[in-house]
Amino acid sequence: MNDTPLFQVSATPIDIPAIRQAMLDTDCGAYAQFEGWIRNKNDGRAVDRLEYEVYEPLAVAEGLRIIEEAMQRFKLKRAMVVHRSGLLELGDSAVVVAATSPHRDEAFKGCRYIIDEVKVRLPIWKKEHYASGEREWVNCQECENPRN
Amino acid sequence: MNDTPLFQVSATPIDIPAIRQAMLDTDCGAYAQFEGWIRNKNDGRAVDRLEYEVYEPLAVAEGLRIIEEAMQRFKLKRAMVVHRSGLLELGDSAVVVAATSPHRDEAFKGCRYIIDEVKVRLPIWKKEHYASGEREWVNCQECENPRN
Amino acid sequence: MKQVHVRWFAAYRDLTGVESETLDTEATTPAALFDELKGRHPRLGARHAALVAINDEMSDWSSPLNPGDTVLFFPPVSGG
Amino acid sequence: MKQVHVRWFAAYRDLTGVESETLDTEATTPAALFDELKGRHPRLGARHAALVAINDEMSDWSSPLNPGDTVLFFPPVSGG
Repeated sequence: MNDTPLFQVSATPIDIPAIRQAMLDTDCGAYAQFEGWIRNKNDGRAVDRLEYEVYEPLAVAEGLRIIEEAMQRFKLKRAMVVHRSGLLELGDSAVVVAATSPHRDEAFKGCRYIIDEVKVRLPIWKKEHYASGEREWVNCQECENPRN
Repeated sequence: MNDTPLFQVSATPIDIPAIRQAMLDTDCGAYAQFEGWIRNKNDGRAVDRLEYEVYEPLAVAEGLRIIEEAMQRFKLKRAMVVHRSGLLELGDSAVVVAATSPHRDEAFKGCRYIIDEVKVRLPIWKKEHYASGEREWVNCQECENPRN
Repeated sequence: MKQVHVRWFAAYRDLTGVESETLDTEATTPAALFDELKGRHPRLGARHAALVAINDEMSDWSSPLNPGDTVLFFPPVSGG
Repeated sequence: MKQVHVRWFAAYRDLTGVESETLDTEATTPAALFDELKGRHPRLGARHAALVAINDEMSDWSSPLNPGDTVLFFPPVSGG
């Protein structure tokens, strides 16, 4: 159990029972888990599928740092994150975060902290493929010079 | 999917993949799940196993009320609870709560609300079997007249 | 006097030694009924965090008791 | 003048049309380097929510740039 990497990038569907299995711990009374799912729309546009680009060396290093922070701040016994890369379909899990603690308050707060930080700190980008045929990098309205 | 009862009492191990399956919904970007596990100790005493008594007619009615409240307050798309009855071993899941929502804030808050209410409102009682051989109803220090 | 049915759960069942009983009472609320029953079941303590239901509906300790009601006494719960 | 390596990711790779480049620069910080590169890649906009790393370590926009550094420009992230 203790040799499972705490932060993983996966190019194939996330094995959720394996995550839970790696987290099992009879010292803990609380297991909180969060999944980000691919929704059928974003900002009112119909989404068909989605593509994640992950810069893995830094995503892993920064992901482990986030887990470490959460474990210390919220006295978690253990925490794990698996994030997808590549092409995803509607309903697929893009990310799974799991946290254990003796008590539930810490497990909830630690799990929440991790997903919030993952979303703003990891070098991971989502390109949405819309039903209209267009494709667009999410969050990148400002990447392009408006004069062009 | 929509005929799965939202609140269930189970005398056998909880089928967690089945819960997730029943929750899948491409309108939702967030899936929060909480599990209560049987810990190896409580209040400093070593626990061996544990027994849940559930008064099912009222547990189900009140459990559905809690789910309904959570769905309205936190704009959940769906929420589900399965609670164990009978004899449980260390590491078993005593309860699983799942909540979906378009966004994660609601999913986390709804899931948390449900487990907090489940713990104080449902007619469910836990008897711990200690390593010492003693057995005791949890939370019941005041049930007995101290003069006896 | 009216007849009511009582059911005891978990720790209360152990302390009273019975699962259910039927009795005649002057009590007009579950609170008064519980206090009356402490005479019959001296091991019962205070009902601080206990819950009560009448006819399978969660109830208040001060709700009215009617003839034929079934009163469920729940010791402090510990689910989850 | 010093030589640095630059890598562009996701939307930035699309806007610059290159994945990486090596150049000589007077810029002493990633912020100055980015602004300089807007001349070479006119489709690049402001870097409001962008992140930067130097040699595979997350960095500040005002960190010092050293000869031979590899600077990674990350457009606003959208994981999770």
